[in-house]
Amino acid sequence: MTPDVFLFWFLALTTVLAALGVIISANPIYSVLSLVMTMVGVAAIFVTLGAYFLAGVQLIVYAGAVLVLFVMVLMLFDLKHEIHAFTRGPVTGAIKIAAVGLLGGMIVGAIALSANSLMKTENNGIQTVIEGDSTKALGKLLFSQYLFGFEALGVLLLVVAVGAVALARAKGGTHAQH
Amino acid sequence: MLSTDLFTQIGLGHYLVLSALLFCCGMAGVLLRRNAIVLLMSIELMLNAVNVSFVAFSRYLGQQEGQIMVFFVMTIAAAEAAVGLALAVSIFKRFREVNIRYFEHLKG
Amino acid sequence: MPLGGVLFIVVFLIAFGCLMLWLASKLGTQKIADPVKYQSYECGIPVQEKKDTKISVKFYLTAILFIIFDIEIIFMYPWATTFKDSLAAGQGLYVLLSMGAFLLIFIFGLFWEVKSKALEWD
Amino acid sequence: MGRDSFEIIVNGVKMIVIFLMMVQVVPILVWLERRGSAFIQNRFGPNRVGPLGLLQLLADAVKFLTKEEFFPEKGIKFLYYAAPVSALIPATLAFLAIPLGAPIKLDTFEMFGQTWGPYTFLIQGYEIGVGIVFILAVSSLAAYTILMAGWGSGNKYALLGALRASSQTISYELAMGLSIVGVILLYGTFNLTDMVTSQQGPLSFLFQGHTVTLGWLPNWGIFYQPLAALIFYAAAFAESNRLPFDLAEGEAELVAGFHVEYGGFKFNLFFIGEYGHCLVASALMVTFFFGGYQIPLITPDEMLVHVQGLMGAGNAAAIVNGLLHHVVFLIKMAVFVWIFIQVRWTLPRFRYDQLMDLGWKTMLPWALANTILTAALIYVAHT
Repeated sequence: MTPDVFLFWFLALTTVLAALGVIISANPIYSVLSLVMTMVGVAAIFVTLGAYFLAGVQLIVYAGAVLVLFVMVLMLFDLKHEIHAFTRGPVTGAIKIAAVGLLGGMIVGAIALSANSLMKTENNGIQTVIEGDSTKALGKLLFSQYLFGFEALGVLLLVVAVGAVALARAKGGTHAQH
Repeated sequence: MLSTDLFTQIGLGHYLVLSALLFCCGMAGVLLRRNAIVLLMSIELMLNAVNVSFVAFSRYLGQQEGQIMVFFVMTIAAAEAAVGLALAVSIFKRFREVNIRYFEHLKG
Repeated sequence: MPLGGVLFIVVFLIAFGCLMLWLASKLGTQKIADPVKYQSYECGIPVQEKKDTKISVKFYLTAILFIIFDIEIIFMYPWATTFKDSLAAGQGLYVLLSMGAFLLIFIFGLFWEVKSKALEWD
Repeated sequence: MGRDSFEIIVNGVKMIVIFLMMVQVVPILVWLERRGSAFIQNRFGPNRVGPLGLLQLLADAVKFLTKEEFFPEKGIKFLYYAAPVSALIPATLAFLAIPLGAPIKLDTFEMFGQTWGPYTFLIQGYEIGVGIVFILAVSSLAAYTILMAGWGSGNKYALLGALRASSQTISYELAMGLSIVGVILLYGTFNLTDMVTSQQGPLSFLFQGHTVTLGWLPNWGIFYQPLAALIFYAAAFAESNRLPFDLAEGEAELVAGFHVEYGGFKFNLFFIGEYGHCLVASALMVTFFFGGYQIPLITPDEMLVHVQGLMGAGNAAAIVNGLLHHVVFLIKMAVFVWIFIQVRWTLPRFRYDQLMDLGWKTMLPWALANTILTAALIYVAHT
């Protein structure tokens, strides 16, 4: 077993277990901490795929910013215990789980069935492995072909900043009475 | 035809299956949980699963576009989280609870 | 491979921390049971139980604005690494101007946040 | 012993040694801080145990280890114990990615009856291509330690302290990240080793097709990016929660912020993490703006020739050269660590609104201005 293979299985196992932790733990604080674990695992998987810069961005944006926001919100709300963590009714619950299982099975089956054609594309690919300066190539592509999307995202972020502030701003703290 | 190749030859398929598993976890979370914040977290999980498959395709097909898409998806996910949590805060202020059954009172 | 090194040192650090905590708990002096000792430390006055501690929503606003601006800053990183290369390739003005447009949006957002007093702490 | 396993063991040992160096520096820094503060405030400071009070370090360690194990009744066990253990991780991971000395190029040599091929031994935990991004990423994880400690203690003051600390940390992370954009523009890379390499020799740059050289100044980043250096260093103070930005802890007036309920070795682990952030900030300062491990005006290769002139060619000269540069790095770093201490005992604390205003309304716009100015100057200089 080569180190790369070991790393993949280790990371895949950790990530999936952490993702299960997100949906299973009844306390939202543990959910969000499991989600942090998942994000770190996904970042590590990006590294095994050679996307170093994206792994860094994943950590900075998701683990460092978005999830800090989640943790802070949960702490502000001070949700001690959750009475209705899951949806009620065993029948609907079973149907929902069955639906998820069906979807998962379908996706995995589709991947398994198309494995041959995927392998073919892989061999036909222009270059199977992107090595070295993938960050610079990323930057160049971002500023040539995808410039419009990039500027549009700038505008989107501006709108979100304005909107989120307008939504969240009110007099008093989190527990203001109305 | 079950051979050890399945375990020792890591290819595109492995990453896609991993991505599918993560996506299903996220979807189960959205369907099963009642806490609005946990719902948002599950959506983040699904977006991340998609990111994994984007990066895997980008690597195995030798094209950078996948990574650009991941960049964009991350931005949009963060924006969605910011707005979603702002909504959660305003709901919490009204009902002191973030259970989704309070969302239906929001109309009008 | 750096990833292996990172994983190794993380595992090592966790082991080190746990070992130290375990050692400290073994070497520590004997416990003297006293119920008051284990209460929350609130400077000696009796612990106050209030149902909801009001926490300013400002913390949360700061975090939201942090996310937005953090992403905008992250977008500048690939631009910053390729800027000199683009100059050498003769696309300098184009890249400079496209980033300039993005920066204008950034500056406008920052200006708006300051103007709307979303960043005021009192 | 196989070649691969030998390399893996050498790298593992190297990482552990660098980590232990970092841990060992902390008591020395504590001693320095106490003696230094005493010097600044015209007191004696610790001077009883051993010469100059140096054995105080040992006494402190023993004291930390023999404190009573304590767990608050409202605490959450897992989070309460996980927080101090994870406090070590971000700073250590970041520190290991910084090049601490010139790489040692070893020729083939004989050991255990085998010939070992030429190696390049890096005085660095691991070399990461996207060095800066990695360091920013792992240090952004430090907020969780604080939040976990605040929540796990089950104390509302700890929670408030944690929220304040993490708000402050993330606010200044913006200014820090933006000031680094100027640095990346200057060097055109994320790689820390490449940054150090491009700072070698005397100050010389290209301006509109002419090469301008100033032979008496080293080619350090500080001469190109003075504003970025200032903002980066100030933001680093805020990131490591030290005075004048220690609102969250307020050791002297408030209780202690997020670590009210911690004592003994658990507190010490937080302490190591905090000093680790100081060390990382100082090391990054040296790497970005002050030429890294290089001796001013002499490149490592030239220095190697000098050393070889003294000792003769061979592996010994290469090792001495590498260690020499490591010592140079440590000296430069010590200067910035001393400034950390000096500032702590010189400036009073901000108010919380002043702190937030400084981060958002002063440092962020200035860092933005620095970015625009740098880009414009590079554009003008290269056309």
